[in-house]
Amino acid sequence: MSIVPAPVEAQTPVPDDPALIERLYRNLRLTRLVEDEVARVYPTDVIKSPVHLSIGQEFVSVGVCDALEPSDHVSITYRGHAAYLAKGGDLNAMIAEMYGKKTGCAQGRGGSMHLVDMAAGVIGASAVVGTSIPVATGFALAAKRKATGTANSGVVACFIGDGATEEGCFAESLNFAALHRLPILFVCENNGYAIHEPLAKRWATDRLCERVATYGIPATRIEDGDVFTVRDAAAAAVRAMRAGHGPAFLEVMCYRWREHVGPSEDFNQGYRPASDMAPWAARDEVARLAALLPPDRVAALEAEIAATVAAAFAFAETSPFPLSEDLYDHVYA
Amino acid sequence: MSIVPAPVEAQTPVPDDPALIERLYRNLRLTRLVEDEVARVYPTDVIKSPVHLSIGQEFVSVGVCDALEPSDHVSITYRGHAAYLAKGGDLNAMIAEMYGKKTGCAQGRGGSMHLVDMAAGVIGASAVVGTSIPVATGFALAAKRKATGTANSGVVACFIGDGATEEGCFAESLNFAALHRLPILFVCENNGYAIHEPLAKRWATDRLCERVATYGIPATRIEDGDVFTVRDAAAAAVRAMRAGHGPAFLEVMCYRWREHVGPSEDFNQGYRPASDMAPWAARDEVARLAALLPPDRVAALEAEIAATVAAAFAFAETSPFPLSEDLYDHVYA
Amino acid sequence: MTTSTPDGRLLRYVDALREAVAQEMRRDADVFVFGLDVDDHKSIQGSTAGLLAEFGAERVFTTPLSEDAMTGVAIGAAMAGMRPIHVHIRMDFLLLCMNQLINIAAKARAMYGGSVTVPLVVRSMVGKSWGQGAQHSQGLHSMFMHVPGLKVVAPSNAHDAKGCMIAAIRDDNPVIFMEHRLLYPTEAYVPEPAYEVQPGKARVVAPGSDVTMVGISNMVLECLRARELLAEVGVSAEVIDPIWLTPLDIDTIAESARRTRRLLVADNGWTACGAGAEIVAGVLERLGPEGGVAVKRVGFAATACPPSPVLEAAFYPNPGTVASAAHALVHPAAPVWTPDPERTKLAHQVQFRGPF
Amino acid sequence: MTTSTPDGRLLRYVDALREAVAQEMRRDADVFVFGLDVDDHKSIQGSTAGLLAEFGAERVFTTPLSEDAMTGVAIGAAMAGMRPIHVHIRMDFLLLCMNQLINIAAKARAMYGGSVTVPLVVRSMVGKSWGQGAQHSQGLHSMFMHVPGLKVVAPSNAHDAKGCMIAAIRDDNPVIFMEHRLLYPTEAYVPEPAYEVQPGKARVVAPGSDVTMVGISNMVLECLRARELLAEVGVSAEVIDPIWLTPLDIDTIAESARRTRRLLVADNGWTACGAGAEIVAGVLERLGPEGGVAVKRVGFAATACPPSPVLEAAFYPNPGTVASAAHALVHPAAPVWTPDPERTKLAHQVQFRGPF
Ligand SMILES: Cc1ncc(C[n+]2csc(CCOP(=O)(O)OP(=O)(O)O)c2C)c(N)n1
Ligand SMILES: Cc1ncc(C[n+]2csc(CCOP(=O)(O)OP(=O)(O)O)c2C)c(N)n1
Ligand SMILES: [Mg+2]
Ligand SMILES: [Mg+2]
Repeated sequence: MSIVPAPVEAQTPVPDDPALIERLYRNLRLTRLVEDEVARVYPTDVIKSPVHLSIGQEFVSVGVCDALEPSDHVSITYRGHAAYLAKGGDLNAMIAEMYGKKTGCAQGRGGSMHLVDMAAGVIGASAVVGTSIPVATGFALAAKRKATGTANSGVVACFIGDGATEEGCFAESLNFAALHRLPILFVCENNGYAIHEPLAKRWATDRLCERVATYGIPATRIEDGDVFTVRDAAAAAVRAMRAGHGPAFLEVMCYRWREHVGPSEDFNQGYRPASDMAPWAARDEVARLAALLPPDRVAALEAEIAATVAAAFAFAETSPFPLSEDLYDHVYA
Repeated sequence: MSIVPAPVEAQTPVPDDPALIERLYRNLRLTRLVEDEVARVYPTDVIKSPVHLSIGQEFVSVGVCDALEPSDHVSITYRGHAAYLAKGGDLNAMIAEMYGKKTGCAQGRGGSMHLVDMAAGVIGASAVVGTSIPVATGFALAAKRKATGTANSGVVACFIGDGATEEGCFAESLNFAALHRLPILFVCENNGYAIHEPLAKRWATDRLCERVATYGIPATRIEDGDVFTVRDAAAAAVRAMRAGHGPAFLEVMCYRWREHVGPSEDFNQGYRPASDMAPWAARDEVARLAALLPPDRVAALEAEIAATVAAAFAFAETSPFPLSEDLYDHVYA
Repeated sequence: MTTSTPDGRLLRYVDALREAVAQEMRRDADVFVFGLDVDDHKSIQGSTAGLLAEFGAERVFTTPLSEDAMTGVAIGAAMAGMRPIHVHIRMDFLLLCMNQLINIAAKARAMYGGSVTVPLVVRSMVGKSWGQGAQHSQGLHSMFMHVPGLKVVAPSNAHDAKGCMIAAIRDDNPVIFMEHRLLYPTEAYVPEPAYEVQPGKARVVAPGSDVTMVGISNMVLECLRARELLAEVGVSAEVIDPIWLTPLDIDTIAESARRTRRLLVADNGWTACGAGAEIVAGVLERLGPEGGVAVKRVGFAATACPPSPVLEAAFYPNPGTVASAAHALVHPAAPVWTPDPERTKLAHQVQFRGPF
Repeated sequence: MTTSTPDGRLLRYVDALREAVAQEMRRDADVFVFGLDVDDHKSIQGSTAGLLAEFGAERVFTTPLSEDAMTGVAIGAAMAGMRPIHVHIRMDFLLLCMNQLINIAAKARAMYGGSVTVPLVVRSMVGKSWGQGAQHSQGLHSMFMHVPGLKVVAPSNAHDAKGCMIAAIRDDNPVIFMEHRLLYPTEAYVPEPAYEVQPGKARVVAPGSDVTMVGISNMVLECLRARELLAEVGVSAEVIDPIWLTPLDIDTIAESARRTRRLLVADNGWTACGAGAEIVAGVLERLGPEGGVAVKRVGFAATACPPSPVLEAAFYPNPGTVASAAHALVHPAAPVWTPDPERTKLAHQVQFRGPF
C-alpha cells in the first residue's frame, strides 16, 4: 500500500490568495526550521527526552489548523510539534519543555511527548498511542454542550497516526462521536508505518475511510500531499461541524522523512528504501510554497522565522531547571 | 431499527432432509425445555446466581452449531445456554453448575454466566461483555497453526450480542482475524437491546455488516428468523473457513422474549412493547419445526427430552455442594 | 463538615447517593451523569432515579458498551471544564478503563505542568454475594490507591455516601468512588442540606482499648458486628472507618494502634498489596519498632470469587472470622476462638446510623 | 535449580532473555513470541534478535496496535494448548490489557473449575530514565501481585533472567514478567544449558546483620550499592532479592528481618499498596509484635514521573537515598546521614555477577 503523492505539476490549482499562501508557508517553514534545529542540537544531549519529528508531514497539521479558530481545540500526538505550532502553541515554552526547563509548557514534567498549551487550545498529547482519541472526543462533547449554535461554536481536531486507528478506543470513539453528532474532525496522518512496521503487517485492508463512513461520518482520503487540498477539506468539514453536522474524518497520506524516534534518517536500516521518500521530497510543500511567494518575501520571512527560532532555543537554554523541591507540584489540584 | 422476522408463509423453503429437521428440532426443543424449567425453579432459589435466558433466540445457536464438528470450538456468552447445549455441552453438568454443585461443569466456581465444557469444545463464557471475542480469536489462531489443511481443520464460532460489538476489542479482533485469515465465524445475535437500552441509543448507524466487510470479512445479515437460513449461512461460512478463506461474520436478528436477567417477561416495565414480540412469537422456530415433523415423532422426542431434562435437574438437586475446603482449588495449575 | 447531629432524616445509602448528585446538579450546570444504563427504569439500582426526568437527556445519558473510550470522554469533558460523573454498575468493569484512568486521568495535571484539572467522579459498585461470581464482585480500590493523582473513597454508610459524593463532585481531581451493593439499603441519619465529608479524615466509629479494627467499605459494618461478638468475650475493639482511602488518614489509625497495640484491617478485596498492607505498613513506619504492634489483615480469599453458596461464604470475611482474627491478636497464646454461628447471624442485624 | 557455579559465560541480561526464549522455542513447538515490533530490526532492544530468522513468521510476529485484543488472543491460544509469549516494550501498556489479564487470564482456571490452563508469559519492560516521562516508566507489578491466579517475576540479573524466563514459559499459569531497561546491558554468569529459577524462592544476595534490604528488580543493584556505602559507616546490610513476587518467599525475608530487626524495601514503583507494603505487612504478620522490627519503604515519588533531569533524579530512589533510609532505621536517633554524592556515583559501578 505504498502511496506516492501527486507530482508537483498535477496538483490541485493553487488558490489565488497570497495571504493564505504566506500564512501556510510561514507555519510550514517555522515547523521545519524548529525541527531542523531540534535535530541539530539533539546529539549534544540538551534534550534529554525522546523526539519524534514530523519533518515531511507538516503540511497535514498546517493545512488542518488553518481552518480552525483560536478558540477551537486540537489534540495532538507525541509526534506533535507541527500541530502544536500550527495551532498557535507557544514556541518558547515548547523548546523549553524539550530542554526540561521550568519555563516549559509543562514545567519540565511533560517532555517532547506531552506538549500542551491550553491557552492556544492545544489540549495535550499522550505517549500511549490512541489514548488521546476519546479524550479529544470528550472535549467535543463539552464543545457541543456549550455550543452557541452560531458559526463560532467550538470544534475539536484530533490528530492521530495510522497505528492509532488499530486501537479499540478509535472505533469506540467514532461510534460515540457519530451517535451524539459531536463537532470533532479526526485527522489520520497515514505515513504507512508504526515505528518500523508497515501497514501490510497491521491492517487487513486499507479500506479505512469506507469503514469510518459506516458510522455515518463523512470520510475523505487525501493522497496528493497538497497542503491546499488538506486545508480545503478541513475547512469544509469544520464549516459543516459548526452547522451541527457531527464528526468528520480525513485520512491524509504522508511520509515520515526521519527515523521513528530521534533526529536522523534511517534508510540504512533496511526496513524501507530511500526511494520511497523520493517522490515526497520532490513535492516538499515547504519548498513548493516558497516558490509560490516573491523571493524577497521569502527571504524576509526566513530572517524573521530564523530569529524567532534562535530566540526560542536561547530562551530554553537560559531558562532554569525546575528544582527538586518542585517534585510534588501538581499531583493534585 | 425494530426488526420483524419473515412471516411463516414467506420463509425460505424447508430443506427436504428429515434428519436435519429432527436434529435441529431436538436441539431447539431441548434448550427451550431446559430454560422453561430454569424459569420454573428459579423463584425457589435453588439457583443462587443470575440467569440470562435465550428463550426465543435459540434458533441462532442451533443453526450455527449444526454446521460444526465436535472438534470445533464455540465461545459463548453469559446468555449461553442455547449455544452450550447446541454444541453438545453436558446438560447435567450445566444444571449442576447453576445449582452451585461440585458436579457442575465448573465445579460451582463459574455459575450460570461462566458455562464451559472443554470436552465438547465449549471454551467458556465471560460476564464482562465482549471479553470473549479476542479469546475466541486466540483459539482460532491455535486452530490455524494446527491446521491439517484438510476439510477437518478446526474452526471457532464466537457468539456475541449486539452490545458486544461496541467494545473496542471487537474491532481489534476483526482486524487481527482478517489479517491472519483465521478460521473464526463471528455470530452476532442482534436482539436490539443491551439490557434495556435499544440500539438507537448505542449505535450511530445500523451498518454493522457493511463495517465488518471493510476488513475483507464476508458479512451477512439474516433477518428472517429462520433456523434453516442460519444453518445454511453458517455451513457455507464454515466450508470456506476450512478451505482457508479466513473469518466470516453473521448478524442474526432475533428477539429476547424474557427480561434481560431473570426468569420473567418484562413488558410491564415500559421500555419495550409486547407488540414487538408478537411477530417473533408467531414464527417461533420451536413450534414451527415441531409442525414439520410427524406428530408421533414429536411426541416421542418430547418424552425423551423431558426425561433428559428432569434427570438433569434431579442430578443437580442431589449432587453435593463443594466443601469450603475446596475454596483454593484451581487458583493455580 | 464530617460530623452531624442526628437531626437528618433516616435515609438509605442509595437515596443518599441520589440526593447528593441531584443537589450538585442543581447547583452546578457543568455536572452531568453518564454511563451504561443510568437512564433506564432500573436506574443503577435506584441510585440515579429521577435524574433523567429532572435534568434531561443532555445531562443524564447512557452510552454504548465502550468503557475505555467513555472514560476518555469523561476525562476530556472534565479537562474542558465540565464535571462528569461516570457510572459503572460493577467495579470489575473499571479494568477496561485502567489505561485512561491511570495513564491519563491520574497524570494529566502533573504531566501537563498544572495547566489542566480533571474534576471527574467515577462511580462503581462492588457486587458482593448472590452468585455474582468471579467477574462481578471485585473490590479493586487498592489498585487505584497505588496511583498518585487519583483520590479514592469508599463510604460505608448513607451519611458519608452523601457527604463524600458531594466532596468528590466538588473536588478538582479524579475521584474513584467505590460503592457497595449490600450497603444500598442500609439507613443512616442524613442531613438534607448539602455537606461535604472531606478527603483525608478517618472516623473512629466505636471506641475500644484492646484492638484497633479498620474496616474498608462495608467491612466497617462487619467490624461493628465483630465488635459486639468480641465484647461478649471481654475484648474491647475500636472500629475505624478510613472513609477516604486516598488521601488516607494514617494518623488517626496509628494513634489508635499505638494505644491498643493491635491492628486488624478488614478489607473489601484481596489482601496482597491491598489497602490493608498499606495501612499496616503506614502505621508501622509511623510508630517505629517500639510500637510493638501485632498486625493482621483479613479480606477476600486469594482466589476468584466462586458463586456456589458454600464457597462464597468461605470466600468473604464475616463478623465471625473478623472477630476470631481479632481475638487471636489479643490472645495469641489462647486456642482459636470462633464465635457461635447463631450469634454471628444475630450480629448481622447491627447497623450504624450515626451520629457522625 | 536456583544456584549455579560461576562456570557459565558472562552474558548480558538481554542476551540471557533471548537465549532462554530461543532454547524453549527449540524444545517446544507450541511456544511462540508475538507483540508489537518483536520482529523488526530493533527486536525489542535486542531481546528478540534472531528469533524471526530461526523460527519464522508463524512463531515470531508483530501485531496491530491492539494490546487489549492481543492479550485475549494470547489467552485463547494458551487455553487452546499453545504457550504464547506476549511482549510489550513498556510496562505502561499493560494498563490496556488489565481486563483480559485480570478478568480472564487470572481467573479462567478457577472460574472454569480447573478445566483449562493458561500457560501465558507477558513480557514487559520498565523504561526508567532518560526523559521517558510519565507514561513510559511505570513499574506496575504490585497491581498484578494483588490478583490471585497470576504469577509475577522481576529478575534483577542475567542469570535469573534466563532461569525465570524458562520457568515462566514452562509454568502452566499466566506469568507477568517484568524486565528493566537499565538491567539489559548488565552481565552475569549464565549457564548455557536450560535451567529454571523456580517460583517462590528468594535469594540472599549479600549477607549482613544490621538491616535487611529487599530490592525489587533493578533496585537489587541499588541496594547492593547502598550496602557498600553503608559499610563505610559501619552498617552491615543484608540484601535480599525476592526474584518472584508471586508467589512471594516471605519466609526468607522474615527470617532475615527477625535477625536484623530492621526491614527496608526498595521498590521499583510507587509505595502505596505496593510490593513494599506487602512485604512489610507479610513479615510483621509472620513475626508478631515481639519481632519489634523497624520498617521503611522507599520507591518512586508519589507523582507522575517527570522527564526533566533534575526532577527525574529526585523521583527515583538511588543508592544514596536507599543508604540514607537504611541508616536512619539503624540509628533512629542520629542526625540524617547522606552519603557523599561522589561516592554514590562510584557505587553506580557495582554489578552483581554471581555466583547464584
Ligand atoms: C498503546 C501503545 N502501544 C505501543 C506503543 C509503542 N509505539 C510508540 S509510537 C508507535 C507507532 C505509532 O504509529 P502511528 O500511530 O502510525 O504514528 P506515527 O508514529 O507513524 O506518527 C508505537 C507502536 C505506544 N507508545 N503505545
Ligand atoms: C464490559 C461490560 N459492560 C457492561 C456490562 C453490563 N451488562 C451486562 S449484559 C449487558 C448487555 C449486553 O448486551 P448484548 O451484547 O446485546 O447481549 P444480550 O444481553 O442482548 O444478549 C450489559 C451492558 C457487562 N457485563 N460488561
Ligand atoms: Mg504511522
Ligand atoms: Mg443484545
